[in-house]
Amino acid sequence: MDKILPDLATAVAGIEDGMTVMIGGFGGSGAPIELIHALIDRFRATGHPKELTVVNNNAGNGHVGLAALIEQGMVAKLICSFPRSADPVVFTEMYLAGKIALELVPQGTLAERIRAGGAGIPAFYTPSSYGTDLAKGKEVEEFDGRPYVRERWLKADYALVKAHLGDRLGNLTYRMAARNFNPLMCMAARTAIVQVSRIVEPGGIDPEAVVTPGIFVQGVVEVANPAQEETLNRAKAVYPEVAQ
Amino acid sequence: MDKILPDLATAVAGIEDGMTVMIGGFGGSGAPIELIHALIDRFRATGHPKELTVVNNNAGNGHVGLAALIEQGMVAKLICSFPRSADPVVFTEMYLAGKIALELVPQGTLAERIRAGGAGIPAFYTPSSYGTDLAKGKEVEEFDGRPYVRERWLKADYALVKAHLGDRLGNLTYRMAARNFNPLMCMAARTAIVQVSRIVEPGGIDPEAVVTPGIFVQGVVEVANPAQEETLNRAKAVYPEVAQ
Amino acid sequence: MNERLTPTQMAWRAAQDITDGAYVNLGIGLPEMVAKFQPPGREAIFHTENGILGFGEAPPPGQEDWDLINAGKKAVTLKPGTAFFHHADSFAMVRGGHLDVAILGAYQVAETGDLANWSTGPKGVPAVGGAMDLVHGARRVAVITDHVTKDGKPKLLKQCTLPLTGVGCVTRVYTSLAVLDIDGGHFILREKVPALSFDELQTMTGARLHTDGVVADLNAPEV
Amino acid sequence: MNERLTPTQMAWRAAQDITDGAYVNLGIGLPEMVAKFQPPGREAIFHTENGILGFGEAPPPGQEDWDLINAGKKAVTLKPGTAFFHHADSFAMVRGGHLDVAILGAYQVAETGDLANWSTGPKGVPAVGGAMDLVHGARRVAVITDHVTKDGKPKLLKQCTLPLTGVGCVTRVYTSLAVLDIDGGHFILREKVPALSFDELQTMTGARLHTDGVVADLNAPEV
Repeated sequence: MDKILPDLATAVAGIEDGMTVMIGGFGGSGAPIELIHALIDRFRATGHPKELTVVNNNAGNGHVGLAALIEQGMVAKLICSFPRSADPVVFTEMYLAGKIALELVPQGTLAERIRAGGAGIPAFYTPSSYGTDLAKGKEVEEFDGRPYVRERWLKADYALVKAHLGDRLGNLTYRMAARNFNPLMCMAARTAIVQVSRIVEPGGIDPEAVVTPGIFVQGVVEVANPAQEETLNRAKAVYPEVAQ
Repeated sequence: MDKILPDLATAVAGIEDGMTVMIGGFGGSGAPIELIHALIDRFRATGHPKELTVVNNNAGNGHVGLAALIEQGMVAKLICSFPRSADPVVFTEMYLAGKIALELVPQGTLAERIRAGGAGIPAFYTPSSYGTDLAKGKEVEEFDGRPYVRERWLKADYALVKAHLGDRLGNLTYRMAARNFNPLMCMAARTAIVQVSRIVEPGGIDPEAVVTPGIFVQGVVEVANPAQEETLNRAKAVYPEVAQ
Repeated sequence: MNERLTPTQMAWRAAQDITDGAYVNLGIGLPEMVAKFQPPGREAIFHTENGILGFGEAPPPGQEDWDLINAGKKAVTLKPGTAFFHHADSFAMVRGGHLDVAILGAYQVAETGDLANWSTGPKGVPAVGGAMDLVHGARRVAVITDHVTKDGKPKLLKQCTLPLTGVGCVTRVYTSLAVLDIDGGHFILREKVPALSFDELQTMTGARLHTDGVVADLNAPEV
Repeated sequence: MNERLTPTQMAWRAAQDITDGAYVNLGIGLPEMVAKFQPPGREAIFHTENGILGFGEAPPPGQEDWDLINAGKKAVTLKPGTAFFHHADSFAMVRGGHLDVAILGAYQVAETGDLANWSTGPKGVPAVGGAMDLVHGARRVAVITDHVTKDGKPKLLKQCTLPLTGVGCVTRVYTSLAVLDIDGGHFILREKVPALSFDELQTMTGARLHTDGVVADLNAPEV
């Protein structure tokens, strides 16, 4: 069994128009910048994929990564909890112009919906959002005298994920708070594509320290020294570069 | 903050008659034998606690650990998935004599109900047990054309848990498949008491490899070289020893 | 030429259908033996409910580590790439559709795909374990079973008479006499031992046998 | 003697109520400052939604590691005993009732305990983050807020007019002028700045102020 992919272009080749794509990360930490940029490269070369539904905690920052994906017009709908950032201009302008749809989900509900998608739980109840605009149209039920809102699972065709170490079986570790939504998205996607900073041999990750067991992963591509969104934004980077 | 307890007797001192107690382990692996035996010691000295509801995957094996707890008559009800073992005579006889109640739960549903208890999810839907006797009386609903059974969370007053390393903040690691239900039970109990093979200083566990973060743990007691149920049973051990 | 397959041969036969790279859960008892017969060149990855993925075979007697066991409480070993996880993650793998195959034992299987394998009735102590989760989670649920009970009664039926484990979940059955698919509410006979005619097999089966193209000979090597 | 507390002083005041060993989540912005004012001898453990428990203060500029940030995307540091976990586990801590205190900002708070802190109305881009989970999970939900808006309108009201974050969730409010509990559908005034009379404070509050025993002076050191 060998899940290692030769390059970023191959890694994102299966994503088609209209698909739902989960993209890991919380702000810039854990954001798979190189995978996202490879998807942009493909779109600029072929016109596809477009009309994507993207699931991410945020809505991008600056003009790289998720913000760049949105700026290209590839994203029809965003499912997220917090579409604000230090430099949210790309999403904000497209949203206010009605060019991108937004489904706003409380952050804990977003995480739990994704886990539920991966765990075969089609619906669950949470106290979060009860009595608020975000619970409108959702079923409410009392348990032990407290009201709860029913939420549905969230699944995806693809997940684009950033991890730290990975082996050919798909076992993964993450780096500090870059873990965030990444392990959940591996679970909830039909095809989870992971960029890792380093590929190791099976056994190179302590079996006790595996965070994502390989069963949740379909493809692994090595990106040594991955870019940090925060660093790119401090350097006012734009993707693709204007010269292109 | 120091969650370290001086001894096993102190560790189990707060468990009262009628409480629900989750006990970790899958068969013997991960079973907190010394904590269970300390609870038996207390019962034999004071007559308490009794009328316990115990949550465990199994129903004990031989005459040590959970089987011994049941044999003492301390357990009024058992919630478990698989009350069979190599030597299930203790539970079997008491169950067939009507001296202990049994709530049988599919193993995955048991795990998910415990996690839900720890995660603030009062109810969820699962395909497991649909159309079977174990779904009787439970709500059924279709999602995306498939029927699912609604299940409730499971919480406990106490959890008795076996881990490998622990620090004074309650951070834990486990040893191989002895992990099983233990991390979930820490989450779902109001008071999680953990026996660890070794106490380390904070920082002695790699922050990436912490399996149970300390927030889920209320007490830690060191039991170096803990007994293995399987080894005790192969030696035909009985607790307490007959001489007592 | 086999008159009937031994349990070991049934496990061998089931193993031939496991593809390279498949994630597989094997039930306690007879199904566990399937792992021994992985065809050369194929690497299946085995999952056990109690929180191990990618474990290896049993250790030599005396070298067991009782923290490293499978769902049947038998000792297993580590392999490069093994991963440990807790029970909720383990059943997320099961229920979430991440397993390719689950192979279980059976008391009875119905032509509807219903399975009964956890309770022989109201007497005794009931025990279900992970079976009710496995039958709804794995992409393919197969069963290994003798074709008939010890006293000669059919185990493949129109309807199960014992308490169900799952409804409409089994898609392939490996018996001591035949290999059958379940599709559209029918048993489709794929292979049978050459010693028995179709009609003879039908008399030992409690539901109508259908065919769809060739019925191949079921032969297994001495294993 | 304070005429009104600065934001830093409000954070200081809130910090005085955090007990030793408490698990605490601090909202983005002003509440984050609470961590700086842990009274000597008390060790609170801070949780951030993005998957860290027990992190330390901000690193010196230039030494940030952008994989080690808090929910406000600000760099933090490791401490002995820090633990990392994924987002589902993080919100299991929140929703499961494992946090002792969550301290949040507010646009409006009602005497019923309702909180509005995520949306100023239909214009602009809405963003909710983890606030709706935090208000239902932590055992104690407190708010830090100016007593009135920039243009002098009350933020403590009979009813919120802005979209709600949660219903009946806030139990303590730290304002620039007072400390209040919410109990039984009332604001109970516990402390007020000595420069204001009860009646003066009442005119700046959009719901009736109640008392229950002594109203103490609210004084904060220069911090």
